[in-house]
Amino acid sequence: MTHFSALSLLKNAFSGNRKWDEQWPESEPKAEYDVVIVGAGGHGLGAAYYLAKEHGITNVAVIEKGWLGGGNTGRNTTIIRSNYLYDESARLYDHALDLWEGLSQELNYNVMFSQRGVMMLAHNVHDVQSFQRHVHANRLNGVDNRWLTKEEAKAYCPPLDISPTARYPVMGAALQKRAGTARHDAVAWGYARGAAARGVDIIQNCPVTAIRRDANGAVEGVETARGFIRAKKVAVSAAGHTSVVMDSAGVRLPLESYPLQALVSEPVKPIFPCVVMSNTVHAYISQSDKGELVIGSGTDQYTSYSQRGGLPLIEHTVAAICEIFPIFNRMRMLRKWAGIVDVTPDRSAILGKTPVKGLYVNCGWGTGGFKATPGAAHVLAWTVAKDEPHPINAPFTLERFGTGRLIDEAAAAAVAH
Amino acid sequence: MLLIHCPYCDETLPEAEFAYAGEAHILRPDNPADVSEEEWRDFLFIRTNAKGPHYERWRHIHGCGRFFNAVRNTVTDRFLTTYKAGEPRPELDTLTEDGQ
Amino acid sequence: MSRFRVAGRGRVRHDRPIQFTFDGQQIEGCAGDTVASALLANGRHLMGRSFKYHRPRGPVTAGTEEPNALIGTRRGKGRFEPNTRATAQDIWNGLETTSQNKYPSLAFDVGALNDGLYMLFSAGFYYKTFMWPRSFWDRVYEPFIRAAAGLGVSPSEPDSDHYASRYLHTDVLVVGGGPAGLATARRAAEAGLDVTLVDENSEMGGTLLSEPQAEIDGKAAWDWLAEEVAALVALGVRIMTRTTAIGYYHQNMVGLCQKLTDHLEAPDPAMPRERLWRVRAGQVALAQGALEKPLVFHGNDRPGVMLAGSAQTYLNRYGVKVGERPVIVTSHDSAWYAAFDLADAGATVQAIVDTRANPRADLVAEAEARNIAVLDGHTATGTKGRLRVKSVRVNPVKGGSIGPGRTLSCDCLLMSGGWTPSLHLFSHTKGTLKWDEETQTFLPDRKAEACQIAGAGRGLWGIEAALNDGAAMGAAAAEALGKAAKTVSFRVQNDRTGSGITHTELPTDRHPSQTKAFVDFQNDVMAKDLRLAVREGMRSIEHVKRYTTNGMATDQGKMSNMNGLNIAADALGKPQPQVGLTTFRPPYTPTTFGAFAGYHKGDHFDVTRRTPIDSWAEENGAVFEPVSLWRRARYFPQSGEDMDTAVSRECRATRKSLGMFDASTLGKIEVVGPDAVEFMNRMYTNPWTKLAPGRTRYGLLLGDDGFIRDDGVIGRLSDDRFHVTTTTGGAARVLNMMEDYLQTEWPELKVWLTSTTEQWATIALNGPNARNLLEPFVEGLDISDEAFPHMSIAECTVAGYPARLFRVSFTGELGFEVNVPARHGRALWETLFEAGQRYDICPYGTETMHVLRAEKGFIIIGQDTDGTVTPFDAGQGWAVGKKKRDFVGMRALQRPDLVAENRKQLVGLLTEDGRTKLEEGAQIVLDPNQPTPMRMVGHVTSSYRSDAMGRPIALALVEGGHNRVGETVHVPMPDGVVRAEITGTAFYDSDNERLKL
Amino acid sequence: MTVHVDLLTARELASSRAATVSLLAPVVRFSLRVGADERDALSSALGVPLPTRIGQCSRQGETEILSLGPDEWLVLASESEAAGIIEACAAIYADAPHSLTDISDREVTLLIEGPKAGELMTLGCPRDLDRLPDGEARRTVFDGVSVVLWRDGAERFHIDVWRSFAPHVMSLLTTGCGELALE
Repeated sequence: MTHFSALSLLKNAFSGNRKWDEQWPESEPKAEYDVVIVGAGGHGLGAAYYLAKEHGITNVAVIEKGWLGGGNTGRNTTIIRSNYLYDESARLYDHALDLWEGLSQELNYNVMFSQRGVMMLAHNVHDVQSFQRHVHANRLNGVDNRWLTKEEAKAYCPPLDISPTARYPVMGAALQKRAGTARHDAVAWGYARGAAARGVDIIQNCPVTAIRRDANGAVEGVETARGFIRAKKVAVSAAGHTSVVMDSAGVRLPLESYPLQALVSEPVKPIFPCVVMSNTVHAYISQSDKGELVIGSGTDQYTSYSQRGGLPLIEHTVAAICEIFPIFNRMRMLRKWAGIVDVTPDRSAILGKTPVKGLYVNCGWGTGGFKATPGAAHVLAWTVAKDEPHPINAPFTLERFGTGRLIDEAAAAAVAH
Repeated sequence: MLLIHCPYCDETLPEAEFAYAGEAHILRPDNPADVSEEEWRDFLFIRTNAKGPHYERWRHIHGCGRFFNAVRNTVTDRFLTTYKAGEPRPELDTLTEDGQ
Repeated sequence: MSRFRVAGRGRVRHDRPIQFTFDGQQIEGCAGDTVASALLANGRHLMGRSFKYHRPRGPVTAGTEEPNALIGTRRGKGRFEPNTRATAQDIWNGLETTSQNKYPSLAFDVGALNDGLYMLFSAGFYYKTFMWPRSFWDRVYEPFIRAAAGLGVSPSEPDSDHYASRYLHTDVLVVGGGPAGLATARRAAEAGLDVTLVDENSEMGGTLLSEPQAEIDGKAAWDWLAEEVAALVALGVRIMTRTTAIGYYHQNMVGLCQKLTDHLEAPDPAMPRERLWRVRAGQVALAQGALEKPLVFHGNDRPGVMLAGSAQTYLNRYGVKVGERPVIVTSHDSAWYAAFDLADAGATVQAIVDTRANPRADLVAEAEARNIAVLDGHTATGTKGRLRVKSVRVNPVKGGSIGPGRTLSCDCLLMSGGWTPSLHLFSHTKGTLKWDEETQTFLPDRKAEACQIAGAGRGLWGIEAALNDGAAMGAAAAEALGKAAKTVSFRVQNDRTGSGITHTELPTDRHPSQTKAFVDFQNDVMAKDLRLAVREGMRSIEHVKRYTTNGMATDQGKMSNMNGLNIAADALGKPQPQVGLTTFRPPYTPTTFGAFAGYHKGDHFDVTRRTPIDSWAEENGAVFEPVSLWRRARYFPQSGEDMDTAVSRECRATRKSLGMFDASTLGKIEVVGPDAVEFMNRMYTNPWTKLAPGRTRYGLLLGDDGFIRDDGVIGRLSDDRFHVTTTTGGAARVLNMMEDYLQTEWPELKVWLTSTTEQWATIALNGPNARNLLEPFVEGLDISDEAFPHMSIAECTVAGYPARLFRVSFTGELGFEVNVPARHGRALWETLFEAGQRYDICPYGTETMHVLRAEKGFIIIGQDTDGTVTPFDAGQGWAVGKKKRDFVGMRALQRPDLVAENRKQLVGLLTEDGRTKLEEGAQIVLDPNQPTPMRMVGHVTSSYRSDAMGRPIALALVEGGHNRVGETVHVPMPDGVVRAEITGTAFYDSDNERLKL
Repeated sequence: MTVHVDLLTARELASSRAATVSLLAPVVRFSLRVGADERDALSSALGVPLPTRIGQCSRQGETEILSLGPDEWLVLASESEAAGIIEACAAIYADAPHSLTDISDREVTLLIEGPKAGELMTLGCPRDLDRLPDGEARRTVFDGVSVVLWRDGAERFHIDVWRSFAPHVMSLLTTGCGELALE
């Protein structure tokens, strides 16, 4: 694997860029692996990378029905933050944030993690109370998050309209300066390259049709479009499609998959310095390095795997953005798309062992999946390697829905991820 | 925006008049006190999340106000049928897309 | 007139000169020109700079698919926008336009430095560097990259225009007003259907506008067009120009964006700038034609290098010669006609260079007749000219080997790499495409919506074929809608049918690594970038696209997708379909945010609900707060008062004598029927059977997960009739939840629910003088403490208005809530306010209401509870019926974690110093000296300065709080730790003495 | 902040060559809920048949009954008839249980008429109004707001809208009045 650097770039420039290696080879599935990971998104590829790097388990296959990074990894608005309310969530997302900070160097792949700060707008007294609660809890958890007056918010993000006569006036904001965005595709590619270099097989265009269990009920392997692949350990990290795959192993989940739409504007010169989220009006916005305004919307009301999404929601989202940032009214939408997010009743992930021996699941991230990528991948690898949860993901069990010990970020704060 | 047939109004109408109400045919045990933790968890949380034909509920909230059931293909978003609350779950092989 | 304008040619008004500016320079064009055609008429091709290498660029097309000629346009204050296609923007007197992405000037741009370093900036280069030192990414590299990227500059002022939107239902929506679309619309309309025909151009006609030579059924193309449009109008067809079908959504919903004013010199200010149409069509006919493909060769991006078909459009539609000494390079017959038209218009065509060994004889003959040199079996291997193409180098190709090159001088280079059917909208529907070997393009395969594709979209070529196919599809659409339609067939003379072949990069004798052969002009993606991506392991077209950004420019790949796919497929050694086509995503062309927002801005962005008394509050200086969709008076400041002083005054006045409060926003539900009481028993935690008519009770509503959802005072008016109140924010949710259980779980119950929230205006009177004020106004009811004790309800008249009177208190003072029909709300309020003067009556708002209730320890759902709190946590266990067989949430209350020790429970909190007011949301710990992360045991839910207690008070959720009363806890704040004592929740008059008046 | 909108005074709100929008005077409105078995009893008690198809109206004197749902009717009447309706229903309640609730003040009524009245409705109503026959009505949605939309004639509609949502609907109709006049 060529080490990426300014120097290698220069060397290759002189040789006409003809000498770059494949970042990951096209692998044919072997008959058996120690671990099979279903789903080659950032989470799945990352888990494979950490299995190989930190646990010495390299006989691993990551099996993807389409092309790697083609699911939510490549379809999200790339917001990264960790200022969650509950200790469990804060710990998980902050673990991810710690890894984000070194990820480009770790992978020798520039994932363009940009700590430009994420600002969450409070539009009413309830928002203020709830964000203050976050700020205080985060402070005692050692998570960076501070309260801004509306004037401070305006100073941090000049396009913001803070006039008191607005339909949803800005009453202040919570700012996590450590938070930001990253280049989504690069995350998948960087992990793929790193994992492949350590011997992991990445098998694309190979749908997993079922999980096979042996006489004792333990996992035996996976049925795929290219035949049966044996493995004593299978980790499912298939986002919106997790229910379908897990169902074949007889594990039913508290999941529903919804379309989530996002859009970008035509590119313009730098105008928007940070990330702004408004949960009250359901609009999330930042500006990419290419200059496009990247805008996230809420989910459609009905469950769907169609990756289509309707017009009304886009109308509302764009209206909301223009309401908070009136100068963007004459900008143009370049393209919009939809992803499929798998949502749990308490809006927190399920990450860990399942009732089936050798079967692990990582799902239910809703709209929070991308920001968790390195953290989720890291603890998933740990859980699979040691067949026991890492302390950080221990609370994110499937059992909690029976006991009622939910980690209810949504209910507690009415804050979308 | 979907088009939805309300089995009470017997009209096919824009989604804007309707509210999605989750998976259908999940019965609330009528003797809650006697059911196990697992049964109650399943009633509260466990969902089929079908990829393909999905039995689900809608409410004609800006119309006749009734909750009703539907079968919708979650891959194409097309309805196979809609039917009144309380009517039996139709067999899939009897249905075609836009069957209403 | 400039020497590039051809007298009497085209559809522009040669007799109507128009003045506009480009980069401050006065330019003259004709009415009907676009900015691009006017600049070209003035001999100017240089109009922009590319994204990455800042290379000089001119228009390559004559339409909305333009990747290069992007400009800023301005119409005074609040009317600037970037990235407008010069090829689609009509000109008008006074229009200001500016070039983009250059510094200091378009002709000399320092950014072009990148061009020299292009080897460094190969595909994905940024993934491979800028990583050291770590901190430099945010501080140095990223700012640099961001400043270099981006095209135009964002608007900096709020938009001065407004926008509109509408719904439309039509039998047949025809997208595209070319020959195919016109014929489709005609057939469908004649079949008696309601037809809507839209086209993104300023007039109908499509190809016909660029091919006046054609004769349709013996009529000159433009005469036929005029008659056809007139006929459609006569048939009642809805014809919309400047209207782009932007997206094709579920069940034949198509979004249209109609541009109404951008082409006008002085639009009516009341006229919206754009209108979004949400069209629901029985059948959709897609007749969007085809887009011409560039050829990929070294220097194919210089100003003056243009698609041949576009040059033809500039000549025939706009009367503009794009040059006087053109060279044509083509792999398709169509470009030959561009050469002929230009020659006939007086240009000296230097040569027609065809990559094919033996082009059609009749074309060659026509070329010779015009003394145009023909170089068949040739390739183009380079161009020269910094700001405008000066020459092109061409070489013969024989048996795969490249012969010696020769240089042809020229002032423009017209290329054609063949044509690609426009199937973007079809792809939005998830309809599938199949690869057609013969035409080397994707054609529509399986449909996912009720639509027809007509003409070039199906790979057909020529006006006659398009017309006949359109007619057939019109008939098909009509039949699909149950109408008989007669088929017709057209005869077209001078039709320019043709065919061609497809290339990857053109063969060249240059070293590949030194070949700047552009595929995506705007994003500066070159053929070698695509091949590098493949070399680096990008095997899916999606990977290639994302790694190189090919097809991600503002033309959304219209110029680059097919060439990109051909090259990637070649590099992978796979047939195109196996590499796949990247999905087209809405909108078809970039669409103004304002058009999507439509009317929803400012006050109309969202509903603002106001109570019947809101106007009085506004007139009396209330400060408002948004609560769900409502706005509520928060407090009534007197001159110079801030919120704290106003609130403490309002609290004092109420406890001392009398306060009045607008409670109209409270949700109200009338529950009526023989099973009303059974229904209430099942919904609410409380028992209702024994509640006597005329009495009220505090009701608690849970979800089936056992957590508190809502609460409110509920009055029993008669055996079968309850007046239920809910929280302001909960009203709609609660009614929906009740209907859900009633309709789907308990359909056997004979009970009905009616929302009466807005039927009643509700005025709360609180304070020792409440009865004294009210009594004289009440008729038909004795409201003495004996006859009408606390928690009573009755119907009566108040000040002559029919009323429902509650005796209830959310403040701890003697309290009444008067409900009167909404129309009388303000009148009664004013009457009581008048009469209340003798008691120094004080109107108060939500803030005071919150303080007064907190002093009594009454909870606010959503503030003291958060969706994870049970009745027992909240200290409301008394409201849970112990003997009930079932109620919503009962079973869940048994779940292990809900009966666990040490759950967070609601308690009171008093700071030790008696002065510090805790912050709402502040976290509580037992050991203030522990290291971070600290173990938090709860948080402050409500906190106020209490005038009655003469000190701050707070409510908090604390682990095991009910057993900790008396203990001291700690609240670590940034500026030090606050010590506080856990107490009960009722701070004020805990024996409720004050209610017994 | 917008100044408040007077909902008490019947008046013309906007007028153009496209359409005229007016706020009408209040009428007596009841929400009547009753099961299929008791429906006939209510019809005879009120002296007006309860229409059975959703959207259908029946009229008798000044009393007008609209079917809004399988067990829901909207009863409109004059002030003078109101008391009689309440008594008539109360009289049969024991044998024919139902729910009669006064909602006269819950809603206000807007009248939209003029050459482009139908088109004006398309600013907010996603339904295909060509399918709404004269003399019928539906509960539907107008720019996100729940309304009862009555078609009185080819280019004449009226809508009942909850009081606090009325200003939102009124402002869009007023805007549209001017906008359509420009075409």
